[in-house]
Amino acid sequence: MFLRQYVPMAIAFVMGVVFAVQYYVPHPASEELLTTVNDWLIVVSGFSMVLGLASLMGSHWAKVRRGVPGWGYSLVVFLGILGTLAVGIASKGKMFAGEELTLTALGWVYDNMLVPLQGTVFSLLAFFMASATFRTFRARNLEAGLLLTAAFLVMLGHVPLGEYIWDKVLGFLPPKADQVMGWIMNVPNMAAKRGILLGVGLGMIATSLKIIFGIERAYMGEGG
Amino acid sequence: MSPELLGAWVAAGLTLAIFSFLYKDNPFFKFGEHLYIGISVGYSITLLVFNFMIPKWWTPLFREGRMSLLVPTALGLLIWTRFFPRFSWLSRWAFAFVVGFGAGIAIPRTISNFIFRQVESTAVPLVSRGQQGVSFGWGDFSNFLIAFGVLSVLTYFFFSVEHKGPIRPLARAGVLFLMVSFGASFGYTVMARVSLLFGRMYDLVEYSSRGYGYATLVLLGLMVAVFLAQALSKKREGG
Amino acid sequence: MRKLAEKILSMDRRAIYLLMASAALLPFVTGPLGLPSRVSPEVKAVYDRIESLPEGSPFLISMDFDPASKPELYPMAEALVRHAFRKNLRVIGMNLWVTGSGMAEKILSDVAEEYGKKYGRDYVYLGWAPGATNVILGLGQDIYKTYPRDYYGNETSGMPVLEGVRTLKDIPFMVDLAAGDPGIETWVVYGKAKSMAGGCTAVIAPGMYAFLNSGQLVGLIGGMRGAAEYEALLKEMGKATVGMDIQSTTHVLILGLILLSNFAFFATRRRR
Amino acid sequence: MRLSLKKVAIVCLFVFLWTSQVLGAQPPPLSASDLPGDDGKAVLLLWPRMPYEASEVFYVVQGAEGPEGPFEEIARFPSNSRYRTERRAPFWTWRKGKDEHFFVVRTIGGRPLESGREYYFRLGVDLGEGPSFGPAVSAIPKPNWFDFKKLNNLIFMVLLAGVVLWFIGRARKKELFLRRIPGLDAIEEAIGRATEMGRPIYYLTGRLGMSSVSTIAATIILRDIAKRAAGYDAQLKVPHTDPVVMAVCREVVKGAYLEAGRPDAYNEEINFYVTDDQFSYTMAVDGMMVRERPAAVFLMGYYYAESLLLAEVGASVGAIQIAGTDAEHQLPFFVTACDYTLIGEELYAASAYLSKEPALIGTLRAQDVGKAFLTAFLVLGAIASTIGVWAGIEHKIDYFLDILRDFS
Repeated sequence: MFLRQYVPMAIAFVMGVVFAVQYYVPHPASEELLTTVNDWLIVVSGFSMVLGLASLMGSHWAKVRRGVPGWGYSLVVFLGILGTLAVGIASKGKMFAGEELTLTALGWVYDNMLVPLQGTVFSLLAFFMASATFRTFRARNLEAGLLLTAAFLVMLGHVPLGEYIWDKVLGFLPPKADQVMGWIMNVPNMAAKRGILLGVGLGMIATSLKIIFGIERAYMGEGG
Repeated sequence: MSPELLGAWVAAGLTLAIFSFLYKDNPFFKFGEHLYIGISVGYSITLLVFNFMIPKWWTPLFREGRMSLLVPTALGLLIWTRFFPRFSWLSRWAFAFVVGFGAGIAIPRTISNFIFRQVESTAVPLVSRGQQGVSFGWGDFSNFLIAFGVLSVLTYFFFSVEHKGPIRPLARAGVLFLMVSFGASFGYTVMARVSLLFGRMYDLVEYSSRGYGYATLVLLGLMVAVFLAQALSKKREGG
Repeated sequence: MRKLAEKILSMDRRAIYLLMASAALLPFVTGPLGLPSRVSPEVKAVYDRIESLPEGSPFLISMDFDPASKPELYPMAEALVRHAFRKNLRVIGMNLWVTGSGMAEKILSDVAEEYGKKYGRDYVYLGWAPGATNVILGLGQDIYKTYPRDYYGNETSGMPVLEGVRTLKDIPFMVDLAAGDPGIETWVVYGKAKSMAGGCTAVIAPGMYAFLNSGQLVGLIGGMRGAAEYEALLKEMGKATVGMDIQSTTHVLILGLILLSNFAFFATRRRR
Repeated sequence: MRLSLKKVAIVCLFVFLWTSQVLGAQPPPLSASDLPGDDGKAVLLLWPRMPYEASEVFYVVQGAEGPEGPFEEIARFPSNSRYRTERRAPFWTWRKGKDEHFFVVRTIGGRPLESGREYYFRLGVDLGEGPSFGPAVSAIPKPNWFDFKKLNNLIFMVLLAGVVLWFIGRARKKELFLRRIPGLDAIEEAIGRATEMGRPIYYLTGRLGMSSVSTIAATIILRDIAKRAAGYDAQLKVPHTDPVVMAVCREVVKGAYLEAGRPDAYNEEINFYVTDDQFSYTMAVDGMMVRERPAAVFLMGYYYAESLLLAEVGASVGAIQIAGTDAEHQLPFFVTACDYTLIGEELYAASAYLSKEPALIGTLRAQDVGKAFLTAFLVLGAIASTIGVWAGIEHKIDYFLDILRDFS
C-alpha cells in the first residue's frame, strides 16, 4: 500500500508543487532545474512511446495467435511493421541519401504507401460529410437554423466561386462574402470559442490541482 | 519497372483500395487500412530508433558517458515494468513523476495564456475616442458583442444555479453564440475534408496518364470487375 | 411534389458520393476556373511580419502535421519557407509529429535547392523528438540541450545557421503549422516565442481566433484557402491555388445539397 | 512700424533664456539599479523628466564594463519617449507616470550582462551637435528569487486550489446542488418510447479508452440508463470498440440491473465487442441500426470523424438521439442530427449529477466559482475601461485591470 499508493502520490505532489512554483522564480538555479528535468522527460517520452507501440502490436499479435475472425488483417499489420522497419534500417531512417539526394527505400515507402494511405483514409470524410450534410442539416429550430446560416455564409465566403456568386447576386450589399465570413469568424465565433476556452482552462487547472493533491489518480492505471 | 513507375502503381492501387469503402466495407479496404496502421507504426519505430534512441540516448550515455542520462533511463525502465504484470505497479512511480511535472508546469501557464490573456482582451473599452471625441462605431459594437458572447457562453456552462430568471435569457444567448461558432466550424471543416480529397484526386488523375501506364484506370477496372463478379456470383447463389 | 421531396430525402448515400466525386473531378476536365481568392487580413499579417524581418534573422518553422493533412499544410509550409529564403532569413525547421518527418525534410530540402541555400549555413532541420510539450519547453530554455544533434546527426552547437540563437527568445518570429495536438495551443502555452503566427488545417482554425484576437498569434493561415492566399501574396501559384477550384465546385455542390434538403424537408413537413 | 526698445529687450531676454537653457542643457541625474524580478542579467536606469525634452532632442545611453570606460552606446531615442507609463508592468511593482524616464539594459556592445558584475552607465543629451554626458553611475545585476510581476498569477492559483479543495471537502459532507441538465430529462422519454415500440436502445461510449474523462462520464451515464431500461424491461445494446471499456461496462450494467431489482433480465450480451477499427466499427454499428431500427440512440463520450456517420444513420431510422461529447469538432453534427446534445462540460456535469461523486461535484462547483469570478470581472472590466475612455482616465482604470493581466 505504502509503496504502491503513497509513494507515487508523494512523487506527484512534490513534482507538481516544485514545478508550479518554479514558474515564479526567475533565479538561474530554478531555470537550470527546469532545463535538466525537462531534458530527462524528453528521454522518458521516448521510452513511453515504446510502451504505446508495443501494446498496439500486442493486441494484433493476440488476434493472430488466437486466430480470431479477421486475424489475417492483423498479419497485414505485422507485415507493414516489419517491412517498414526493414527498409527503415536499410535506409538508416532517412528519406534521402547521397549528394544527389536520391529517394531511399524508406522514402519510397513513405511517399508511395504511407502518404496515399493516410491521405485517402481521411479524404473519405469528404464524402461522408457531403451525405451527412444532406441528410441532417435541416433548419428544424432556431438553433439549427442559426448553425446552418453561419455554416452557409462561411462556406460561401470561403471559396472563390462562392465569392463570385455573392458578387453577382448580392453585389449591391456593402460587405463582400469574405468580409461577412471574416466577421463571423472574428466576432461571434471568436466569442464562443473564448468562452469555451476559459471553461476549458479552468477545467485543466482544476484537473492538474487534483493530480497534485492526489484526488485524481487515473494515471496510476487499473486499481489506482 | 523503375521505382517511380512502381510507386505510382502502388500508390494508385492503395488509394483506390481505400476509396472502395464508399461502395461497401470490403477486403480491399480492410487490407489497405491495416497496411496503413502497420506502416505508420513501422515508420514511427524507425524514427524513434534513428532520431531518438541512437543520437539522444545511446550515443551520449554509452559513448560519451553523460551519466546524468541514467536518471531518465531508470524512469524509462520503470515505465517498461508495465510489460511485467508482477512489477507493473513500479511504473506508477515513473508516471507520477511525469504526470506531476506536467500538472505543475501546466497550472501557471494555463492561467497566464488561457485565462489572463483572454480576459484582458475581452474587457476592453466599448467606445473609442477619436478627433471628434467619444464615439460608438462598428468596431465597438463588435467588441460589445464579443464581451457579451463570452459572458453568455460562460453563463451557459454554469451548473450551480437553475437557468431561471435573468440567467435564462443570458444562457439562451450563450447557446446561440455556440451555434454560430459550430456552424462556422462546420463550414471550415468542409474545406479541410475537401482539401484531402483534392490531394488524392490530383494524384489519381496524374497516375491515369500514359507516362504511368494508365495505372489508375487499369486498377480501377480490375477492382470494378472483382466487385461485379462477386455481385453476380452472389445473385446466382441466391437465385 | 411531396412524393418527389420524400424521394429526394431518401436518396441513397452512394448517389451523393458519386455527385461529390464528379464535382471533385470537374476542374480536372474543364481546366482552371481562374477565380482569385481575396487575401484576408489574418494571412496578410503573417506575410507582413516576415517582410519586416531584417535579412539574416533566424526564423523557426515547426511543421506539426502528418500526411493526412498534406494537401492543406504542405503548400503552406512550402510557401512560408520560400518566403523566408527569398528574404534571406536563416530557416530553422523542426517537427513534433513523428509521421510528418519525411514531409518536413522534403519541404526544406526541395525549397532550399530551388533557392541554392546551403545546409547548416542558411537552414537546418532539427527533426522530430518525442515528448512534444517537453520539446517546446526545452526550446524556451536551451535549444542545444533539447536538440544536441540535428536530423542528420550533426552537432547543433557551432552551426552558423544557429549563431546567436540560444533559446526561443532569440528568434524574432516563428510559425507553427499544425494539424491538431500538439500544435498551436501547445506552443502558445509552453513556448516562450517572442512573436508567433499559426498556420493550421481548416478543422482547427476557428478555435484559433481567440488567440488571434488576444495577440498571442500575430496572424493565422487557415486551411487550403489560407495557403492559396499566401501563394497569391508571393505571386507564386502552387498546389493550393490549383486546389481552390475543387473547393469551389464541391462547396457549391454542398451548398446546393443543403438548400435542396431544406426545401424538401419543409415541403414534406408542411403537408403533415 | 514702431519698434520700442522695451519690446526688443523683452524678446532678446526670452531668446537668451531659451538658448541658455537648451544649449547649456545639463544631462539629468541618472540612477542605476538591479532590475527586480529577473534572472540577474539586466539593469534598470531611471532619470527625471527635464524641461527641454522634445522629439528633436535625444537621450543617449552608454555603458561600460569598468569605471574608466570605454563607454559604448547602448541606445539613442527622442527625449520625449520612454516615460514610466510606457512600460508594461503591474501597479504593485511599478509606478506609472510621466515624471521619470526608464531604460532596461540587457547588453553592452552586444554582450549580455552577467550577474554579480559591476557595470557603469552614463546618460547624455544630444541637441543635434553631439551629446554631452553626465557622470557615470554603477550597478550590479543580481538574480532574484521571486518575480513579483507574476504575483497575481500565483494568488489566482492558490485561491483556485483553495476553492477546489474546499468544495470537494464540502461535497463529501453533504450533497451540493447541481442544476438538472435538460438532455437528461429526455432520457426518460426516449426509454419509455423504446419500450412502447418494442425496439432496442443503442448506447455508444465513444472511441477512447478508460483513461479519458469523457469515457468515464459515458460509463456513469450508462449506469443510469441501464437502470431505467431494466425497470422498463427495454432491450439495451452497447457495441464496443475497446475491450477494457467493455469489461468495465459489463460490471456497470450488471450492477444497474441488480439495483433495479432485475438481475434475471441481465444478459452478458448487452455489451458486445465489434472491432477496434474506426470505420469498420462504424459501418458495423450503422448496419445493425438500419436492421434493428432502434427507438433511442445514445452517443456519449469522445468521437472522431465517425460521429457524422453514426448520427446520420440514427436520424434516418427515426430514433430519438441524445448525444454528449467534449469533442468540439464533432459537435456541429450532433447538434443538427440529434434531439438533445450535451455540449462539452455538460457531459461532465451530467455524469457528476448522476453519480453524486463528491470529487466530480466539488470540482464542478469550484469551476463555477471560477467562472462567476471571471464573469464578474469581465463585466466590471468592460464597464470600467469604457468609463476610462469616456472620461479620459484610462491609466486609473489600469489599477483594476492589472489584477487579471499577464505580465510574464
